Amino acid sequence: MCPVDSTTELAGITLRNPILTCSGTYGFGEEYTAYCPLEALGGITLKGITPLPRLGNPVPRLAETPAGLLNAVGLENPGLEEFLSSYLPKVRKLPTAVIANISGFSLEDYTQMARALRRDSGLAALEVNISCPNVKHGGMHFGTDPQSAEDVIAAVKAETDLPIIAKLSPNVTDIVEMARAVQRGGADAVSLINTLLGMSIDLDRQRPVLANTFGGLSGPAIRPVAVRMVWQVYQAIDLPIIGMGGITTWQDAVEFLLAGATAVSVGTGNFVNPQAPLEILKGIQGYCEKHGIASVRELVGLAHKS
Amino acid sequence: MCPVDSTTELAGITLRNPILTCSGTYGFGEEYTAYCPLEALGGITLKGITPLPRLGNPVPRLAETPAGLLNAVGLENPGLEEFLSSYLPKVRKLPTAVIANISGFSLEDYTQMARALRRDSGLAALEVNISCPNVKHGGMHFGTDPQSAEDVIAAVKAETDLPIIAKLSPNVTDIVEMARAVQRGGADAVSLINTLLGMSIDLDRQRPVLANTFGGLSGPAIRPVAVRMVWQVYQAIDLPIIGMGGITTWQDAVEFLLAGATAVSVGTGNFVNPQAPLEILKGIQGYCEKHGIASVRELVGLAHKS
Amino acid sequence: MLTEGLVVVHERLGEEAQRLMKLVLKGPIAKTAQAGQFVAVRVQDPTLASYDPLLRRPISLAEISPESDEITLLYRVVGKGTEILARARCGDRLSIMGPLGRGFSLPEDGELWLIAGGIGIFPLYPLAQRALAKGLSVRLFWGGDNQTFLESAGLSEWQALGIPIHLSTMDGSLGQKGLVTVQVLGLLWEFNGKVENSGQTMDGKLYVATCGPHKMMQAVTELCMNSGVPVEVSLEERMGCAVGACLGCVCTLKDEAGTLIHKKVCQDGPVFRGEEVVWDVSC
Amino acid sequence: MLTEGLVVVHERLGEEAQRLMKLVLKGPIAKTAQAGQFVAVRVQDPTLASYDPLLRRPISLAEISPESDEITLLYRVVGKGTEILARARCGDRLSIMGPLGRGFSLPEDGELWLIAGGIGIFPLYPLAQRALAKGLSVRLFWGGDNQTFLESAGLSEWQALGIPIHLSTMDGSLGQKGLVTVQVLGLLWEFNGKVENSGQTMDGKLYVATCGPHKMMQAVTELCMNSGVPVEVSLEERMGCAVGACLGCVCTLKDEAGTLIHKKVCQDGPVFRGEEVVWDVSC
Ligand SMILES: Cc1cc2nc3c(=O)[nH]c(=O)nc-3n(C[C@H](O)[C@H](O)[C@H](O)COP(=O)(O)OP(=O)(O)OC[C@H]3O[C@@H](n4cnc5c(N)ncnc54)[C@H](O)[C@@H]3O)c2cc1C
Ligand SMILES: Cc1cc2nc3c(=O)[nH]c(=O)nc-3n(C[C@H](O)[C@H](O)[C@H](O)COP(=O)(O)OP(=O)(O)OC[C@H]3O[C@@H](n4cnc5c(N)ncnc54)[C@H](O)[C@@H]3O)c2cc1C
Ligand SMILES: Cc1cc2nc3c(=O)[nH]c(=O)nc-3n(C[C@H](O)[C@H](O)[C@H](O)COP(=O)(O)O)c2cc1C
Ligand SMILES: Cc1cc2nc3c(=O)[nH]c(=O)nc-3n(C[C@H](O)[C@H](O)[C@H](O)COP(=O)(O)O)c2cc1C
Ligand code: FES
Ligand code: FES
Repeated sequence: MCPVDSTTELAGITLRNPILTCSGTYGFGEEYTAYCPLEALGGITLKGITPLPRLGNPVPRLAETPAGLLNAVGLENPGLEEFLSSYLPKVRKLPTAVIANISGFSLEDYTQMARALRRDSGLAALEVNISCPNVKHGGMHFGTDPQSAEDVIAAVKAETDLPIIAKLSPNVTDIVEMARAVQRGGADAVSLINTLLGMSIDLDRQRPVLANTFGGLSGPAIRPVAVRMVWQVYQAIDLPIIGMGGITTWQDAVEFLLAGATAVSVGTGNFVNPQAPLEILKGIQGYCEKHGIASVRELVGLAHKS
Repeated sequence: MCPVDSTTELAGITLRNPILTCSGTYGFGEEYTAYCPLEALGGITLKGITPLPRLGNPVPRLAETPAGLLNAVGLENPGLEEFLSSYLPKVRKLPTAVIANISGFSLEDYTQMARALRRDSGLAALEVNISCPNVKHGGMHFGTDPQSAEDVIAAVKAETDLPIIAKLSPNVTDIVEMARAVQRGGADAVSLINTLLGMSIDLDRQRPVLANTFGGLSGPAIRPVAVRMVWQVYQAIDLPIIGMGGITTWQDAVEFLLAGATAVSVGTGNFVNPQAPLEILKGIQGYCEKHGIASVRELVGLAHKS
Repeated sequence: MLTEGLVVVHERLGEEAQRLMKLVLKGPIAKTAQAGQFVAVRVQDPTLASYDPLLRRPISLAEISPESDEITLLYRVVGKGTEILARARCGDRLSIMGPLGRGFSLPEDGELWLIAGGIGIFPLYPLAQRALAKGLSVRLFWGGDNQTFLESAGLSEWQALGIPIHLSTMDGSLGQKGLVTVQVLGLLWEFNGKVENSGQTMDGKLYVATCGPHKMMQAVTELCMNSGVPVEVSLEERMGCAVGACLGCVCTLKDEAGTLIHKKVCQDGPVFRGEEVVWDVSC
Repeated sequence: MLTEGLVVVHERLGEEAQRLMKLVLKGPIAKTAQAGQFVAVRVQDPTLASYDPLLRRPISLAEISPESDEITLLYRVVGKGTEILARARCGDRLSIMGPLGRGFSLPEDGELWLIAGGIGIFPLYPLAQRALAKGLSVRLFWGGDNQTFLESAGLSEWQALGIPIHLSTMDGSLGQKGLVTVQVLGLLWEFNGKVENSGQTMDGKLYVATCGPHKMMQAVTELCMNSGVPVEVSLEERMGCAVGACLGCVCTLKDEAGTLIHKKVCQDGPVFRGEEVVWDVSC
């Protein structure tokens, strides 16, 4: 039998394989190289950046929950300028596709970054994280209001020639409505899902564990919610989906592909097993072989059909 | 030191202690008696009923996920008439407070049941599960639209003299908005939370595990989301809250009390440990003793204050 | 009943690749258990607040020894839960709910045929023991993948009972090649013939108890119904509560009026009368 | 480096109620590890797909034996993760990331004072060993709850090093009653006096390495800064990735310009120069 074809295409980018890593869990690409060679990955997504540097939230920023992790890093990042001068020259040389992730608190935040991050930057795509509150509009979240989501994607799209991946928040009543909105805005792909809003309380201190009170829940605990959203969005719209949320083993990754994800992204799973992306790739290939499937692309959405 | 006072009050009902059991996980009150004496509980919530009998969904109805359980029982129940004739005479004699749980697919469904379930039924309260689709309004969910939620609670309130507990769905963008809506509708308390919508896929069959495709996610996995919603609603409105979602140990229960729940309800946790409610009660009392707290009522919302 | 079972034996059963385990637990439940009932085992140490895997696992009673207060569970390691269970060591304590459900009924007299597919054999052993103790004649039909499986899963213990045994394997490595139902069909004809010749009715004479894959039990039920032989089947379904409280484990039956109803495998079963089971359901 | 550590010793350390464990792992990382570095241990068998607890647990290297390819971890059972870790048996394999972070620096010459609070003693032992091997003079200050704790946590091993040891306990059951910092302060004065009398500057003479509760390390840092003694502290923070990728474990430092910056405890630490740490932060 021929080896399984692992290449895939996503929003016009050809990827070596469908395994990516999640923004915020993989630093700026160099932290995990001793554990997982970047050339084995389809691509990596960088930590989210904002126009200005941010120190983020006080610690504790992390709290473990059953099969889950709460984080409230608060978008600590070096800011756009420092990113362009100190980080970009390095990341553009990494031996894999590199996706930048941008976050903002106003429309201008996003457009400013999009203008600076174009094809000539060497990046493969721009992931637009719309889960932050829009401080100019009374804290209403870009990621929960369809019109704001559409606007921010359209504004970013107008400023850059890079493919745009809209990263959606799961903390909404109707994920399909949000996906339709970013499609209207011109997104080339969607990333599903960001973290679920959660919290935990320290019984000794009788206070929230996280200094920020609330945090984003990631990890295996949220996988069923993520798979459901991928399934729903796959049925409703035509954009390729990057599936994420609790992927730790190849079985988890195949679940997302069968549900309709074109690629999968490993986040918290790296913390558990820094070689998870490698093992996932091998496992997907083995699964294809076992089922007589020639290309990983054939797995996408298969559970809707059979 | 005096023994800790475990009694509490909720929507005008005095409860022996703040430990309840969740609708749909505790049958009609007799299934667990060999494991957990009902007289040790603050109360139990019965399986949700509908006006007509329902066979529910095909099997598989259950799928395990990391620290979670997906269920798609599909509201199997004997229907109102059979409930009144065969079940109510038994449950009203149970040695604990009994809360009925009603579900419907139209406003009339709810009002019909509310009319039949009044104080003279011997029930302590009526929990109104508004997480089902409203078939008369194109499948829009009562539980995700504030106006529908307010209307259904107001309609139920008008038909019965029992205290009304509105059980809210977590699958919404803004839980506080939903809580405010049911408060306007006249709810005497809110139950937080019902299950998160999720799914999982069987890699061998390449089809959803659940016959119904989607199911509700419960268990420890969802606890951080539930605690967060209790916290938010406690800050925003004045109604007492019944906290639920993943409670398995006394530590979990205390977390909910500190976040603002007046009572807690054990669901999936019973499956793991059928004596969980007993152990939780003991644990809460021990926690109070250790912290020099005279009454469990003092724990409610403490993490907001200290 | 919720009890702690003390692990007194925990060892591989037969060949390693079969992934079968034998677990003997000491505890009070042996006193009240019936053949065909099961327990819901918490696979992790109950003092650990670890919830992955979350649910208990249902396992049939494969031996019930009231004298020594021991029950035996035989199981195959198939996934996360049984994988973790397999690590329990002698001296550990496991949290057990049970005995649960309704087991096989024991006929008053006559002949009892046990028809097993694969590891469906496990709950039938205590039934055979009790039937023999009561003086019934017992006959076993057992199909499996191959000789290694049958030998690993306890063939010699069955042979020690001294009852007639009809084996089938898919690869023909032991007994007749093919499905166990073929052999059942053959003997059923023979038995029917004998009954007819003697002028007796079959009623009250032959009983069948079966456990194994769904399709097999369906075929056995059809054979039995065609011959008017009462048959009991042991169903399997994913379980949540294991006590009838969650409605997770329902099966579809036909009541006397022919109406489709749901019953709970955990509480009303796992053993049902074959003729009431609706085998091909979508509700 | 991701490796599997073979459990060769795993036993209780000292009195049972102290809940201390000693775990010796065989594997390649001993060759490259420095005192003050740590490993991130997956507490469950890495072949199990069980994700509660989810994260690895950071544990310091309490002994590093490159000759025998062994590392020793000493830890206290405090919660779910360490509870499960404590069940690993000889012959099991644990998944280990490490050596991680930046350890203590080893001065070229002079005197090294080690100041430990509670189980903060553990990472200091390999530092003492290496400092002694290099010919430095080493002195230990160690505070704990009581005599039982100190004896359980390895006092005799420290005594075997033949260095001066100053003990404090909260209940006075061994050494001086009270905080360890009181003794440090006393000796620091003495030392300052000696240095002044000899006309030498302290610079390049005395170094301090401290590990223990936050408040203790803060106090030690203040004492040292007042005396111009270079001090290194080992910080603790909840960790996600343990390799600098998630920004979960930051601490706040002041850079040369006095600007508040964040550094990662896992990658830039856990050991930092005391004077750069901002102890009371809310950002
Ligand atoms: C009443 C009853 C008695 C049983 N007696 C025995 C016994 O004596 N010996 C024995 O080896 N097994 C028995 N089983 C089956 C046993 O419960 C499952 O093999 C076990 O729960 C699998 O757990 P796991 O975590 O190892 O596998 P999982 O990872 O949960 O699942 C492994 C595979 O089994 C499937 N599966 C899991 N649970 C069930 C279920 N309840 N029904 C159908 N498919 C399922 C999953 O979809 C998956 O394909 C019995 C089941 C029931 C309901
Ligand atoms: C660099 C580093 C080195 C360490 N070296 C050692 C060592 O050599 N020996 C040792 O016994 N312990 C050491 N620790 C602490 C050890 O990591 C924790 O005790 C352990 O993670 C607790 O896990 P658990 O699941 O048992 O407890 P959990 O249930 O996770 O927590 C138990 C309690 O500890 C708190 N806690 C958990 N993790 C941390 C953390 N990272 N920082 C602060 N509080 C926390 C929790 O809030 C809770 O109150 C070290 C920590 C770090 C960061
Ligand atoms: C520590 C941490 C930091 C994160 N930071 C970001 C971020 O900066 N931008 C972003 O879009 N998502 C961020 N995320 C969300 C992840 O990219 C991912 O969507 C989520 O964690 C779900 O995947 P997982 O369960 O595999 O981790 C972060 C997640 C974690 C755990
Ligand atoms: C098997 C099952 C059946 C349920 N049925 C109902 C129901 O009929 N009505 C209802 O309001 N909630 C129902 N629920 C939701 C629970 O009452 C509870 O809100 C939810 O499971 C979260 O709590 P837990 O994590 O403790 O289980 C059901 C949950 C489960 C697991
Ligand atoms: S498993 Fe809950 S009703 Fe059977
Ligand atoms: S733990 Fe992730 S950066 Fe330190």
